[in-house]
Amino acid sequence: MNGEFLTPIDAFTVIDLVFMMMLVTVGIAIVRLKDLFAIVMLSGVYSLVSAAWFVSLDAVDVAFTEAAVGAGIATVLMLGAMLLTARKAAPAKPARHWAALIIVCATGAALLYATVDMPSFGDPLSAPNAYVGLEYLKQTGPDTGVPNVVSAILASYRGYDTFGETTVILTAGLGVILILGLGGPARRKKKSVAAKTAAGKSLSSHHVVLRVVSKLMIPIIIVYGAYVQFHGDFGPGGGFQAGLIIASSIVLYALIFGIDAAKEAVPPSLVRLGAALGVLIYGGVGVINLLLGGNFLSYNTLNPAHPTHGQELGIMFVEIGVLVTVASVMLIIFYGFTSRQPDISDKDW
Amino acid sequence: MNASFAPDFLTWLPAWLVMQSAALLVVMPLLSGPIALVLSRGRLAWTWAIIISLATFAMALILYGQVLEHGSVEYAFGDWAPPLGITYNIDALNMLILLLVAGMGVLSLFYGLPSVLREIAPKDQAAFFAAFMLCLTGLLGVAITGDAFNVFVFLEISSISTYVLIAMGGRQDRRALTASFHYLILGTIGATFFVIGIGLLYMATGTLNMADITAQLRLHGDDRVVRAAFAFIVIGLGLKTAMFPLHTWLPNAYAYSPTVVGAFLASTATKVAFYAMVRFTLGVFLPGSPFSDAFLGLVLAPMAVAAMVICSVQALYQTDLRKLLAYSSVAQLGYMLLGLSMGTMAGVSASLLHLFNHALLKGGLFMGLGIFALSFGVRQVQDLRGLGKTMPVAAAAFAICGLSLIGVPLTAGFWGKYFLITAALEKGWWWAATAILISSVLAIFYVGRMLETMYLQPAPKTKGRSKKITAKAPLLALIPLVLLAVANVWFFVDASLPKGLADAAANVLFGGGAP
Amino acid sequence: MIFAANLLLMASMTLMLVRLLRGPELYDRVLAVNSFGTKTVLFLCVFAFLIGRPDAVDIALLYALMNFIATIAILKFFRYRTLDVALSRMQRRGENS
Amino acid sequence: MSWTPELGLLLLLAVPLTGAVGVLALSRWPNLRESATLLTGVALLANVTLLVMAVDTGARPTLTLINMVGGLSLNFTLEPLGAVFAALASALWLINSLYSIGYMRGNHAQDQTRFYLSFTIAIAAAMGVAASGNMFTLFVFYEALTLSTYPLVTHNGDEKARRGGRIYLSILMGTSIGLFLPAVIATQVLTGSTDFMAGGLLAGSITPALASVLLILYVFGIGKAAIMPVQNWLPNAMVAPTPVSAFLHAVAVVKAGVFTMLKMSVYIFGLDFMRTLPAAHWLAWVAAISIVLASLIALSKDNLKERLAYSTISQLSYITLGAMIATPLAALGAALHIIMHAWGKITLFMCAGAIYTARHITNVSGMKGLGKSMPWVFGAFLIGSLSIIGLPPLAGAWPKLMLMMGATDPINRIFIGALIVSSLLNVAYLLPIPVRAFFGKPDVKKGKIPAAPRLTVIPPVLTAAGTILLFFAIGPILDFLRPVFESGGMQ
Repeated sequence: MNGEFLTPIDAFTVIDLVFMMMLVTVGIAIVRLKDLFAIVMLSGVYSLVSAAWFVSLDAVDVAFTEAAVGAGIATVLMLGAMLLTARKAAPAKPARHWAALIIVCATGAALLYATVDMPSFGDPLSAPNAYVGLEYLKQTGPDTGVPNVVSAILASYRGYDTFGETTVILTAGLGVILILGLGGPARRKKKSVAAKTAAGKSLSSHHVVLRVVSKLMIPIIIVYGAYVQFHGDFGPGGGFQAGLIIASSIVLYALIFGIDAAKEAVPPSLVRLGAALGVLIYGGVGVINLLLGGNFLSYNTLNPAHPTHGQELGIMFVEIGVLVTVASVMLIIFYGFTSRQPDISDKDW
Repeated sequence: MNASFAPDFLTWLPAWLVMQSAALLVVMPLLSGPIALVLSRGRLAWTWAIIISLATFAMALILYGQVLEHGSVEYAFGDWAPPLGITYNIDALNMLILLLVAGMGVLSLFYGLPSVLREIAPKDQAAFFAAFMLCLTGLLGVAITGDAFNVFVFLEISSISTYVLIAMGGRQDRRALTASFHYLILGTIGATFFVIGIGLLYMATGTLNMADITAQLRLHGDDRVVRAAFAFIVIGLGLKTAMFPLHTWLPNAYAYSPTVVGAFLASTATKVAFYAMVRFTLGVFLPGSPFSDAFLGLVLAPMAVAAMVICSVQALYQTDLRKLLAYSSVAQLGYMLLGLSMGTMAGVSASLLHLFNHALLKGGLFMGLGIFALSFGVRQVQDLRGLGKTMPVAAAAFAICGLSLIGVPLTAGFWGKYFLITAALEKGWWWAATAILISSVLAIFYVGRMLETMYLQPAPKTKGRSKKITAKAPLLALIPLVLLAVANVWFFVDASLPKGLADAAANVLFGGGAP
Repeated sequence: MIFAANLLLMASMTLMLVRLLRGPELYDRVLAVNSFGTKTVLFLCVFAFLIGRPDAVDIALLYALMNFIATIAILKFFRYRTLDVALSRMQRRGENS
Repeated sequence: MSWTPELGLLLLLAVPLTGAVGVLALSRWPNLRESATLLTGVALLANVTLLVMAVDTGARPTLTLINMVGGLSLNFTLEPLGAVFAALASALWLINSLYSIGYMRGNHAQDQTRFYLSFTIAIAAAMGVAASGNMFTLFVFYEALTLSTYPLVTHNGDEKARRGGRIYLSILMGTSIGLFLPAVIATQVLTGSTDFMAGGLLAGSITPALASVLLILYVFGIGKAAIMPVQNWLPNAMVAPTPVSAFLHAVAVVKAGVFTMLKMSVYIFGLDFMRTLPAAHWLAWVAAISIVLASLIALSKDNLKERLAYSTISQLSYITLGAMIATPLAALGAALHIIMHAWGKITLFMCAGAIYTARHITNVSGMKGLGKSMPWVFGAFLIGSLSIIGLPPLAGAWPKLMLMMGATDPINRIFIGALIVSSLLNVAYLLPIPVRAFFGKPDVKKGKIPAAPRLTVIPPVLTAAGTILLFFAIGPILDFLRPVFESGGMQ
């Protein structure tokens, strides 16, 4: 302890510990609070902290995803969900508290029990670092030509898992379509005229700054999304994060200019199609590989002469598929939540 | 299995198709989901789903042929060799499940059209079939894969689509929404436990490929991380399997979901989760380690017995037909878990055989109820009155499946119980055999009550709808039901297919020489 | 030095966290969240220098963008309890009521 | 294609099942439908006769129907005991079919197609039981018999019938799945087969303690043998129409039960082994108590069919008793009793049905003075009663004699007492009925006395005549059965 405190490892450990304490504090606060609005904000903070922590743990890609999901779109979607329910959580039965506490304690005890035999943090000889992980680090360059090992693993080595995850996202979107609906297309004619006149009248209002800034921001966000998409091979990022970012830009548009305007720009039918299309693009790459004589998602077949070019090409298309589905499903959820009338209101409680 | 049985149809087919059948088996229904969503017309989407499900079943048959010929099949995605990439590994154990799920998928879809047209809003029908195909995909994907994390991914596909499908019963009965929500909460906890378990396993072994995990565990030995992983995985999958104290989601979920969903899930979903449990407890973790033996014998077996007895009693007291069958399902899962907890080849083989038969008979029972519900709005036991005369064919098929549930000889259900008792006696677990018998006797009562009401009580003089006339069940729905009833008799007479597969599967797990 | 900057940023994050948890008004919390987001962005930038990986700056940039959207959504919800109507029309509605 | 014993075995099942299809196909034309039933009966009887002749000449036809999984098979082997049961069931089934036609039409019963359909399936199941070559096959057909007779028991469809049916099904299925099945499985696990073997499959291969447990499982698991305390289904099943009661409770179901009991003791345990088991002795006591108790209960019943039901319980336990005493003579007596009791009891049941069809009288107390208007019916009833009591020259005399002769060991002598007490009780509860009918004064004189349909009168007279015939035909029957108990019966 003495004197060695400022060696790098220990210094980072301090940062890790502080973030961990913050996470625990925020977590407990979320459990204890009843005000759903405060909980939404706290969960936003939770993901900010965890993303920062992930960076300090050197898990940049995870932090990137956490940032894209937790900070922006998740908050908006949770607010959308809140619109459909009440402001405050209903009190739970005490018996449930105890049951939950027992389960949580048992789970924690099992995890603590396991920690004794866990490899120490960062141990280069531990199984995850020494075995397949090391193999990935060695092989990614020659096999795929992609500098970012994480991208190579996600989109190529374990590309089939990513295909599955994309399908999970589509399934979630499908669930929203089936249970909540998309709220139909934009309420056109009359309403849009009304919107225009309203827009004209409110020019003088103080929202004008916001609107102008947003109009500036939206293209920047989209360009940034494109950067994340295509830079994914080199740095953190990829189709999933890019999809979230692009969806966020449309959410921002909807927040400022109204859901009808957003639906005119990006109609629900298009979004529905997009959700399906992304998975089809991803699977389509696999099917093409099949037709070219390889196994499913065997990108080498795309360019047999230069397998690494084939890999790069395949990863690019696959990431586009992910982008399309993710962005579409996020909008499906946003449309589904926001264009639905609440079943219950505060007065019901 | 005998190689001389290998069907020569493999030689007629293009080699390419045979080689890719493992991938196509899952990828075809997966891609058909989004396409069905785009088709956006109910009947069109249904036709499409039927075509794909038939093709999927054909792929399962091709794979079966390969398994018969080679014993096992491996398919590497992206042509990446196992520890790096994801592989599908098909052996007798998952072949049984694949055949079952693919077959039930076809039957359920044929069965489903009339009820879907009735129960689901027209604008949602295409999306409904898309969700159905994704559910099928997820179940197939869990069963076929040889990669531990891939199990999780496909488990999620099947779970999320299942939540959605169950919630679609909300148009008939709003309670479907709470049932679905309840399942969602518990299912998510289960999935989380499962993924924690996988994470711990990765921590201990550094690999995700199941066969490789086993190999690493053999080198690495047993430690606390592995034990914790075992416990997390069993509990996580236990929630999905509706293992006894974790089954609370199941009765409502089955009772309020759309009829076709109830029939499909009852015959496949818990079975696939149970398969995953068998695969992990005996196939991935080293069988015979003191910890896993203790866990199976001291934790799983009592739970299984409790499920068999307590849930059979609960089934006795149900008035809602689908809940009755759902509780009976939990009890029957107890049989399967009991066979697993024996940890012997005979026990596992018996429980897989019971799994197969139970899928056939429970699917048939739910389909029968669906037909009755479609024609007469039957929900309660007393609503069955007089149906023996008004719908003779459907009622007879329902009755056969019911007898099979009891385990009467001349029906397939008999074999599962027969071999379970044999396995229990061989292990010296006379108390387990007793529990099986008690539960079977209870089954006589709850099945008997349904059949008696159906055949012996006169039809009520209903307002408007007269039950006097013989009602025509929708033919499309009736055919799968009758097929299942016939299968229930056929697999008594000639149980060599399921029994052979179950034996070969148990052989895979216990490694008793080449299959 | 850079490390000290990091620690200071974390200290101010902790202070914001206290305000967030203590409230007392909902508005205080909104402000605290926004400020916390800004601190996180700064932290990530500084930390990127500390560990010598510019990747973290990408994340900071992403945060800045996302936090903007989230803050607008929170404020809109806070003020009007809806997300779907255009802000310009909302203005009128707010004045009339 | 010429007839061979193996083909005959197949026909045992094929003929009634074809008949069932015929009944179903001809359901719209009652006369044709009944012709199909009778034709089936005749064909079956002819087939069985040929088989009996073949078995008599020493043939033991064997047929493996299906080889099943797990080393099990549906396997038929006809030996003398089975041949006797098959002959009995098919002969009485034909007579009973005639009677059914009269009864069902006389009472304008509903759902007659279902009735005849179940009836033909039931006889197929009984034939399967008779010809089973192993315990597993027997168990399968035993269950099939339970299920196929359930619609017959609940035929009337009212609340009472449903209640009776519920008890019938739950006791029979409960005991068979809960006790009989584990016994079969245990047999399979212990010996690797369930085949009926001369001298006993289990003999010598398991410890007496284990064998005793198995024996208890078997005896109480074979609920159709109606040993107390699993007898309650039998009186409850009396809600069925009388032809059903006649057939089920005199011939097919109960006799399938005691037949199984006998098969079990001869071929699974082996008589020699049985005699060494203490459990067998105690079970003999249970049987003896059943005999006496059921007779006493019969005495207290006024409803004729209920009285006959308890009488059946008592008489069935004779057979169980014989199987448990397990001396060759006692077992032979038990086997004879299967035949002789069947003829006597079916006569009584058919008479009861005839009385009901003609007069709608069910209680013994209401039968005073009926004898004059129904001389044939009550005459047959008298003969049947005397046969049950065991008076020569009626069939019932032989088995009682054999049973008593088989129980002369000091340890078994007490059972002779039980048999005598029971015979006296038989006299007390059976004889008053015909006596009162012939000599009592009718309560109310009615203007017109309806006659019983002819088809309900002829069959009981036939079977009553049969009881006399059988008394004199004892020689060939003994010769036919003796190999079973002396040399094991199987070759």
